[in-house]
Amino acid sequence: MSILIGRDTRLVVQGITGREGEFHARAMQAYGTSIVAGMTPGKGGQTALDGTVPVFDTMQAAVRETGANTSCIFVPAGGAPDAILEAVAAGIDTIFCITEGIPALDMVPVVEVVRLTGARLIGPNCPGATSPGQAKVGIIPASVHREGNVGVVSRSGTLTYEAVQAMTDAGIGQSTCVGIGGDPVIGTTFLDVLKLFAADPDTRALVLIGEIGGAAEEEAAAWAAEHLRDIPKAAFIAGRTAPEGKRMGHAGAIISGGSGTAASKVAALEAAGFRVAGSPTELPALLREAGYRG
Amino acid sequence: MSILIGRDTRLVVQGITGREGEFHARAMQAYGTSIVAGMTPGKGGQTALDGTVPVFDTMQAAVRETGANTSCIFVPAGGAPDAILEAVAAGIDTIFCITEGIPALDMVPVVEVVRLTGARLIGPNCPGATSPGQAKVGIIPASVHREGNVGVVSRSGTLTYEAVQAMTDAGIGQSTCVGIGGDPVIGTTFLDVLKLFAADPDTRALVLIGEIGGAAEEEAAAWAAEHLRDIPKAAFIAGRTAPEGKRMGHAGAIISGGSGTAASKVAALEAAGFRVAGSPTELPALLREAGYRG
Amino acid sequence: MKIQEADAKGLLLAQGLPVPDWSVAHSPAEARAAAESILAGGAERVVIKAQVLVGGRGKAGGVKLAGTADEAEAVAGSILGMTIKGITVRKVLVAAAADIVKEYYLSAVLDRAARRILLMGSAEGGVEIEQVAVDHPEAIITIHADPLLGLQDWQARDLAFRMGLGGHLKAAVGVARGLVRTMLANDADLVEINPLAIVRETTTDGTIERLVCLDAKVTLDDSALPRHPGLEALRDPDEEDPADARAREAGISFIRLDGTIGCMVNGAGLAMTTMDLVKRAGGEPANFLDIGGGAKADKVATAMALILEDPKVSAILVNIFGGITRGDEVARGLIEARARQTRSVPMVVRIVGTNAAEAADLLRAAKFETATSLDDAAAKAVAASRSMGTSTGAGR
Amino acid sequence: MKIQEADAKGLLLAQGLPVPDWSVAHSPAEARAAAESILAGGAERVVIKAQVLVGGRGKAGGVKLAGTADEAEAVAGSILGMTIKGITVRKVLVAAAADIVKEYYLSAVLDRAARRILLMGSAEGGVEIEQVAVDHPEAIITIHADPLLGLQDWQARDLAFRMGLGGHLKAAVGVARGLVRTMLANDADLVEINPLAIVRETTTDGTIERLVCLDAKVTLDDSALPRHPGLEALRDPDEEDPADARAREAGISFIRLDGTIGCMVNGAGLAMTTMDLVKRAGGEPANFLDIGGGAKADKVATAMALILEDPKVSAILVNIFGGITRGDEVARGLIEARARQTRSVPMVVRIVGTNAAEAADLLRAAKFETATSLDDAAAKAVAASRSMGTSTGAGR
Repeated sequence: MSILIGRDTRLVVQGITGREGEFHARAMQAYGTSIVAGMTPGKGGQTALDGTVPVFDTMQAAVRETGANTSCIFVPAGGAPDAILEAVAAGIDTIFCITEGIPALDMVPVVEVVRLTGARLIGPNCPGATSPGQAKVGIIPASVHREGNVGVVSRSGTLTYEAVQAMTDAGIGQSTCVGIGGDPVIGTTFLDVLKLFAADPDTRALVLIGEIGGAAEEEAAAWAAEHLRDIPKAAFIAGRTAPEGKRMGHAGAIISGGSGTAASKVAALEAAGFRVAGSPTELPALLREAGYRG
Repeated sequence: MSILIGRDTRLVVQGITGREGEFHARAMQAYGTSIVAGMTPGKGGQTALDGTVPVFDTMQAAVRETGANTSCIFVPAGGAPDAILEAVAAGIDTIFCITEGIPALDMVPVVEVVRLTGARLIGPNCPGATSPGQAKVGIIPASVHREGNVGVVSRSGTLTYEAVQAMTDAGIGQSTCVGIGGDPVIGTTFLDVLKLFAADPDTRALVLIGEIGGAAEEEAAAWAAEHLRDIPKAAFIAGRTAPEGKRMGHAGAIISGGSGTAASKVAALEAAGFRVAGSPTELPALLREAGYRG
Repeated sequence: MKIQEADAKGLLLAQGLPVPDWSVAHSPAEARAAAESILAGGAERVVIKAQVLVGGRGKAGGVKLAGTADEAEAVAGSILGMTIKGITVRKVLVAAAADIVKEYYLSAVLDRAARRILLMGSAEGGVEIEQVAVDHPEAIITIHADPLLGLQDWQARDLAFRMGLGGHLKAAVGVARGLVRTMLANDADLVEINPLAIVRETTTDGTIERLVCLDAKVTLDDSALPRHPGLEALRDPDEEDPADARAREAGISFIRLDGTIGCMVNGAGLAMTTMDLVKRAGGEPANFLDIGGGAKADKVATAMALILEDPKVSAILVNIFGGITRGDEVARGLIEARARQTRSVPMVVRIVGTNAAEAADLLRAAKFETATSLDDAAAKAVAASRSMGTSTGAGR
Repeated sequence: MKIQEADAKGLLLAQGLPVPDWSVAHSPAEARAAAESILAGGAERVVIKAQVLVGGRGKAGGVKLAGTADEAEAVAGSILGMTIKGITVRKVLVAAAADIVKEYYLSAVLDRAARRILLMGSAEGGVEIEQVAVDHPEAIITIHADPLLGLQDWQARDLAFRMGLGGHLKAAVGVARGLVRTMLANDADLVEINPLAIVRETTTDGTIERLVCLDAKVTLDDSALPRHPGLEALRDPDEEDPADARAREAGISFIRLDGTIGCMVNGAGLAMTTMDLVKRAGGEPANFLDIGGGAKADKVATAMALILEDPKVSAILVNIFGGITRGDEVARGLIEARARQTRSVPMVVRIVGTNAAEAADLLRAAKFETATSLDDAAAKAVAASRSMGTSTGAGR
């Protein structure tokens, strides 16, 4: 088992004929992900990935013709909110939006529509998710993964790779690794992902990788304290040494006042039973200390 | 029993300090309707109807302080869509909007929000509803009613009074009379009201009063044919002699092509078991012919 | 409210839609000048179109081509002054004749049943969409704009692909969004482009094809006119019956018909019912007239004057069911109106509901003929008209 | 992106908000001229405010009143050129001093957690809202604008009543809606009015009270700047470090800090982690630098130049986890940058992920010091800095 993506994933890649879209679609297909369709307005009737994937003009057609249930969006920022809404309207359950640089206010109505329709949006500006051995959607390098039973959730891109690589190197595999994205307005939060992991029988330990700014880690920790007591948990928070009031890239890590600091996040996670690492490389050892035997 | 309003109705009148609002609120109160609050921004803290009704600045406050569950709106057209949304947000279940002259496109998002939240909006541009002997909300003259068991639904104002008066004069009382309003975009249709009547044990016969234009009567008839077979039903359609292509007042009665004509409505209603009157005065006799013994 | 093609095009242009240039001419000389300028600009021919608010002007000969300024003047001369469905043509639109590759239909309309804006498109443009709906319903593509978000780009693309406009995708999306924008900006019930056309144009870089709006029809929501003061100016006085204008200004809904029995009623549904019952009693209504809710004496007097202006009217039926409207107010208005009226026509008055008793007293004192039931009132009015009809018939 | 008060007021004014007139002066003489005109217009005093993009300018003496043109010139002279939190004041805003009856606070901000626009108001205006939040959290009124419909009138009224602005309801609703409009029109993250004030004004009809925006703060969403070309012009070159401008143009996130170890990383989270590990290893990072995804050789060279410009930098740590970014591209950029660099600083390079093997070959051939684990890389960089630190320390 896994969360969000797995053997049942039937993926449509929105923007498959673009440079990024094609490159990563190829990598996903090579990993074994079932890519059933591509979608680029005006390229309907063509094929992609050496003739293996039909391309459609509209999501409606892609879903109708191929039964796609998951989408991955590589559309430029100007068109990405529309691409998400098109996927929702076409009945896609799980939508990964990789696109970065979407104006934050554009996402406000989009996440509301997603919420109202009951679909799930991961991102935007996220690296996607991998359920090792089953499917990979997005841009996380395949090489960092190993099959296993630890659920990983992170709001960073490359930091996730670093942490997952450390686990894989230590022989600890993952059930699913999810990058939720670092934009101001995102579809799926740490808490949402923890809830999914809690319901997944094959996820037997958790790793949460956070950053300074906001209160999403604290919110997730509060829930975990109540609902995920008996599962080994480790975490890492980036930005412990970041100076207050400076904005560290568009991850949106802003420290204001006493909330959103690394200290408050670490305290909340430790109170919830997470072992908090000083470096991503310590995560495997902490999981083992917490009782994980995977 | 009754539909929409009854003994449990706790009414707040939005725009109670206006000329129309006050006049009709007084008539509703005189009928026995429980008016628990009035609402006019800037008049919070005052009272209305000779000190019997507290006035609030916001619907949130009105509902919190009085437990109002129903509202009746007499706000001018420019502010009425906002008044509906405020009532919805405050948790009002049933909203009657009497206001006429609201631009149609203003209502498009409003009816969608009402739908999404599960509230019920009657109108706009409707005369309201009366459950004789229990409560009266809106502007239908109290004198036309009589307690009884016939459910009446109409999209006209004064034509409704005419029809109800005819029934009352013939000794046939009503469970609830509902005017759904004649505007292009309304919250509650004939069909919606028929469904409510179908679930009301005290409604034992039905009268539907329609007009040329649109297909709402046909839609209601189709449903009635399936779900309201065993109940005496009569109907009247106004505009049998209206010339094609002429617009008869802002009831929005436009005949275009073959649909929406009086003939098509009469045919649909007769097929569904309605006895269709040539004059409103014939309705009582037709109900009796159909087996009504109230 | 309907507006002229030229005004509708102006609204589209204001929203950035591709509408080729046009001029409006009120005389053959103006049409000639417009044609000269267009032909000098490189156009081979001009099209001259009657500006009237009724459909079918093409069939009626109200749309013609001209290849020279002389011809344009002559053609304009033949169209100006002609009568189309009872409307005299007083102005024409002059534009370069397009080199049409293919015609489409596209409109945005308020769908009352769905309570949303409906976009309707077809690859069968240039013909009446009602006919397409009958002959090839499958050729009509529809999509509802989201009621909260408006028309989304993907919806517009979907529509364009299904209409066969995939080759002009960006332009088609722009037009579809522009129609909805035009609708929202002006509170229009309908914005229709027929034909929307791919035309061939010669530029310095050679021949190109582009998508343009060759005709435009817009109807406005009367309820919203107060908040668009600029749009009220588009009302065409040439095509409005002066009686209609007076009724509108008084807040009265009034439609003149062909019969002999004038009707004054409060409420549109009851007014139609009254007409139905007049007809059922063997008479013919002379008009539809709804004095609206809460009518006061002066409004009643105006309504009476409107009815009496029609020489065909040989009897009047007043039917008022008082709710907001107070019966005594109406009675006073009737008495006042009768005092002023120059023509003597029998009148049957029925006033029930709010303050009906006071009304009855006033009417009795003023010796009006009254009725209690609506059926009775209709029968009495028809009878009165018949007796009058004989005399007026003899007088003719 | 932060913009100056005067520019923020311009954006508010464009949305129809009540903002009293102002002038911007770059010299005491300009300030004098502005004051003369304002005083001639009937104002008793003018206020002169330093235009800097940092808070606390009032406390720092950057906001002063003047009663005459002479005084205005002198006050402007004292403010212009002063340093507030490291920023030199190069311009001042001059406006009529308001006769304030009561001050309020009102802002619209993107609430990331709720994923909606949050309106935040308080009757405790004119002071720092952060302080109000600590001292009297109950004095802060919040309401979320509807994510689909925007801020509704009833929401704005509710806010106004709860802020105690019921006496200026219409004006308060107008301001609240205007803030949201300003936010949406410009893709702002924050639009803040502090104080929003009821002021007394003398008109020909006597003294009136009205609600006005006396200060304004707007921050813009950097992601949306490409679609607002006009707003890019509001970026204040006076307050931007030239290095920041170059980083921005190259698409690099760069923040200079006080340490000695330059960091070049791909990804903001990994960059912060790298800084954390440098500190953990006993060093101090000289900067935060995220070269972003898919960085090419020239971007790497620009990043290197930015780091080396800082004379404090005594060692460089490059940490790249290739995903979209290809390790060999980064390696080539590093080799190229080193060839051009004038200052010799030890460098520790760690490249893993996509094309790491090719990168390793290139780096080995070019004799770079490399590391495999991040902890190891941090330790090596700190060690290298320490050995350099002694020598540079001696050189000072």
